Amino acid sequence: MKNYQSKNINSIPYFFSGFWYKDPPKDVSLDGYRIDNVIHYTDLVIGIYFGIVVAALAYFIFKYRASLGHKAEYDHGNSRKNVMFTGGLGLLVFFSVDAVIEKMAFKDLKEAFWNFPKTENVIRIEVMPQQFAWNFCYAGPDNEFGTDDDIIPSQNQMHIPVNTPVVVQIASWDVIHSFYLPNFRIKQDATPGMITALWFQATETGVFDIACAELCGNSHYKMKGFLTVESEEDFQSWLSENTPEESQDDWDDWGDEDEEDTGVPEDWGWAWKEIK
Amino acid sequence: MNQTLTVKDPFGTATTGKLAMWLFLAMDAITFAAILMGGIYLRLRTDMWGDAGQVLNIPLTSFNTFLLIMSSFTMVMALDAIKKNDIKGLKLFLSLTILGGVSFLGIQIYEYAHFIIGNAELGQALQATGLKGDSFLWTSGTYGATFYATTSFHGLHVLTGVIYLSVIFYQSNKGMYSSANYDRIEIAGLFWHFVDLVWILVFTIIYLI
Amino acid sequence: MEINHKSLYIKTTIMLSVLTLIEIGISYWDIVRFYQVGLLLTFALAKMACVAYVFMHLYYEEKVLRRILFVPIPLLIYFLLGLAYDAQFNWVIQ
Amino acid sequence: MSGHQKSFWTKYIFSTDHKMIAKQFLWLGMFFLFFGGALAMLIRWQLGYPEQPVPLIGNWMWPGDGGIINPDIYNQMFTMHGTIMIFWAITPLLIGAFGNFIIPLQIGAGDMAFPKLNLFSFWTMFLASLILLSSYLLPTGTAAGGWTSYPPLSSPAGGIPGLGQTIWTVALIFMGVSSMMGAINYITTVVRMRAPGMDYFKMPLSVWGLFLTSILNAVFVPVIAAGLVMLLLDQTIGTEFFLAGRLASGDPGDPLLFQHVFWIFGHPEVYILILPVWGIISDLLSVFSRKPAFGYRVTAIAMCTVTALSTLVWGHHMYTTGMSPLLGKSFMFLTLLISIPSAMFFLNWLGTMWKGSIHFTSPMLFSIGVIWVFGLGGLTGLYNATITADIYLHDTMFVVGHFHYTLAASVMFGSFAAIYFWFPRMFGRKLDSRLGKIHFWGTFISINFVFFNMMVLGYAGHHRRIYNPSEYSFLEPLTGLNEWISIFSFLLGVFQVVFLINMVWSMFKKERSPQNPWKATTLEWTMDYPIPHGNFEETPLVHNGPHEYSRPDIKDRDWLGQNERITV
Repeated sequence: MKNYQSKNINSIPYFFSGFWYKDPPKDVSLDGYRIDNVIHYTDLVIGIYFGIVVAALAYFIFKYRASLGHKAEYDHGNSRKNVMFTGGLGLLVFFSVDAVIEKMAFKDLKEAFWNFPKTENVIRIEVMPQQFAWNFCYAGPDNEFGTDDDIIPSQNQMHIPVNTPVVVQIASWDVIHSFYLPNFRIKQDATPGMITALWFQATETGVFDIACAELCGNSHYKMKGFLTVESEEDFQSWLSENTPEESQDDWDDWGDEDEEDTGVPEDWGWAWKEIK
Repeated sequence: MNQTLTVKDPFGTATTGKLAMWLFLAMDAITFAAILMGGIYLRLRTDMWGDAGQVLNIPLTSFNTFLLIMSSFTMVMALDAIKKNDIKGLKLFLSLTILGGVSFLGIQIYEYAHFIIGNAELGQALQATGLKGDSFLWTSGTYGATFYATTSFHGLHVLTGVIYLSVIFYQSNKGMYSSANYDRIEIAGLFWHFVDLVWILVFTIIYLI
Repeated sequence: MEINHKSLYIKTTIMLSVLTLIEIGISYWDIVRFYQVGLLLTFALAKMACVAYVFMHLYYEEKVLRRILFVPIPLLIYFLLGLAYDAQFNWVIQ
Repeated sequence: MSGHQKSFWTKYIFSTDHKMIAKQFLWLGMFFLFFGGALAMLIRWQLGYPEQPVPLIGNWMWPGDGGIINPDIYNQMFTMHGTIMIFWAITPLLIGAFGNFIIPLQIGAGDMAFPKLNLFSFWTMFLASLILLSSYLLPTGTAAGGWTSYPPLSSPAGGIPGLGQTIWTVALIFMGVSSMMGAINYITTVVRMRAPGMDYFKMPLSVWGLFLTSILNAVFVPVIAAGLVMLLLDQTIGTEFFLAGRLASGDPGDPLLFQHVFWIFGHPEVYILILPVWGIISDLLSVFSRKPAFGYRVTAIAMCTVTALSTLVWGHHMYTTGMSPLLGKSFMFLTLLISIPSAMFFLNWLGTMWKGSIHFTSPMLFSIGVIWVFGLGGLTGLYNATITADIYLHDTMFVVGHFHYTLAASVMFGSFAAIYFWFPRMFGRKLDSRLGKIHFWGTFISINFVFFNMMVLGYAGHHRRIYNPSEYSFLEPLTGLNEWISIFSFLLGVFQVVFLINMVWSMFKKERSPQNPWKATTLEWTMDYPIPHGNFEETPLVHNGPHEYSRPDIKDRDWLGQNERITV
């Protein structure tokens, strides 16, 4: 059972914006539907409430307009009945909208977004954005980060196998960035000096955009990465292509002082933090 | 009809000026609280923080604390004097208060100078906390930044208080105050006691903890 | 306000000085950190209360003013708890 | 006081009269409203027609780039748009101008409690404006770190060249000082200067809104002031409160601390801006429905509750920063609690119109407009309060649309309603109602199109603050919509010109407005125009609540002033 609600309760945005209404990017993740469902449920209920307000407004404007020559009723609305009525409606709104979405959100967080996979079969990636590019790091053959055999592919290229949970730990190199995968409905800030984490699982292959969602300077808009979701075999062969060759390291830093100023060093990476 | 229509004023006899000063002090307290909370937050995130007495000179600062307490006492005595229409007493106690404030500032400047010039001993103490260099500056990690931000902000308050009290002193020299008119002295006193009050917290959090 | 406040002021001043000395003593005392911080903060609060109530005449002001001035304190504690909790939570690269 | 001879300087420039200071704030706010609006048009041009030369002014403004807005300039634009609109347009307009103008008049006071402090408040604000604008003279341009100005980006190490950020910080500190002065003044005025008989629950709701705003100002502006001082130290003398990672030289600070401090202030700031609107709208709906405000006490208490709750929920701006999960959950719960009191006074607005006798004047149209836009803005807040939905929607155009509904649309409509309503008191003439209606409908339609579709963009994944949306493949289907939004936002700008024309033209027209053109009950309508320095010839006595309309025991008219007594 994937859905709480039927999938297409998009009527409210559609109603207002007509043919300009746009779908979100295609969801290719295991848990993205949960976010869509929360949004759709909220769409539906607030649509109903706002509809009631607008209907009431329209009715009052028509019925009680001054030109009818009637006199307004002298009513302070302070009676116990009225106070109970407004209070009751307030509580009704709270329990029908807020309590429900809170419950849905907590359930989703517990089951998916904050429930990091415990199994062995997990791809672990470290992400270190810099102004204005994405750096990725894979643990390499020894499955440990911060060692010599870490695989650091070329910038902005992230590859993951399909149908495998991916855990990402993020820390920024310079200013605050935000790791945003629209197709996976996921976003996590990258803050310098601090590691944050998220996980997701792709359900389809393809190439998707990675965007930076937090203002990080004048080329913020160009800070674009590519997430390639591919089959397990393709992924493994891509990894082996990028495995660093032995004894090449000593020559790399030579005479590269200028680049050191802005870019991340060749051998970046931190020991993987255990997720509680 | 006039008798039946009154404004219920829960603040009683407090003058409007006094209310405004209390309000200002509340806002000032929140500013201090924000800076101190920032310091506490940063302290919880780092190991490079000196323990009590390791870097900062506690005996000297304790003397400073004592100075502020005494000047608070003389301030309240000044108010007591003017309430009894004792202008001489007012002037005496006011000048003592100002003297206390000026000495506080002098000692603080000495402390700063000592830190900024630095010496080998200080360097060793800093090394023990993980900081580099022979002098303790605002660039010495978040510890230095927090120390200087908090104490200098407080020092600015003392300076303001000294200037404020000097104006009051000048006015009392001109005979502006009497037992019937001492509201401004009370308000100035509130500010001065507040400076003392904040120092108690700053001293405890920055120096002792 | 006819009472002679002088002796009260002198007593308060002595009290503040003594409390300060005790505080300094505690800061050199080698006990569990938690108790040390707790004790120091308690003494600081006691001293602040002395200054506010006696020197700033809060004791003689109307109740409402006192109450209003104490409203921000729980708020600040709330902020502090939030900040402290968050400060302890995050992983920091050392 | 009034007998004194006044020179031009003491009357118009360094006046201590709250009404003159209110007008000064009004002009300052209007200037920056149009300045910020112009920036918004340019931003929309870039988003609608990416990297095409700006028509008419492009070649003159940026000859080096062939009239194209470059990314640096673009970042500066949205930074200044946000800063100016929040701190230099809405704050002076609602709190500075209308706070100053109506608080003393409506509570029956001669002036503010501290007229000189009021004067200083305005001139500090003016100084802050000059400092802010001076950053445009820098060769490297003004601040470009967004209105939130998160470090490390906003510190010199963060990559924004020049002094722009520093000047921005200094200007904001001055602005904060001005706000604090205002807050002290307003609170003491409301507490102390109320006319005999004016209990707290006889104050008009506008005064309630402004009073609560001042309290929030008093509590939270000091917090941001402290944060900004720390930021300024980072920017100038090299401390490292907020620097970490590569940019920190020694022991790192923490960028998250600034976000915490900023949002501890920032969330209440939203309510600082909206509370006066709620108050004004509650009053105006009552005036033009000729009916007492429905559930007056409930509205006032609900507003107080929202004020109290708003102080506790800053963390909902930080769900994606990696804040601790427990904090996230409690912030979500507290945030959602706000919907109960909001729903209550929202219903009271509808209740006021129910069985009323509604007159569709320009202020009333704008008030009804507020019900619409605030309803949408408030309800869409639910998405952002939900942690899961916010993971997707955070930092997208959805957020932009949402807060423009609550802040820009609601606050602008509220300000316009207030200007249309109190213009006769300020300048002695009524604004033209035909132009007012054109202004209303034009603004209403275009503003809804613009901001609703911004939410649609955000739902489709469009992240905010990007210079050129065509960089991303998933944003390609949105090109047409972006262009439409831009067109409607230009239209929105054009309709504001109608308002400006109306204002200037009405101010100089011959025909004077009657003393009480709207037949309102509150005290500010009880004296002739121009209102003298000192306002009331004799202190008014307040016998009635603020909304005595259509009382059945009065036959010849349908209202009863607050200072009038029925003699039976």
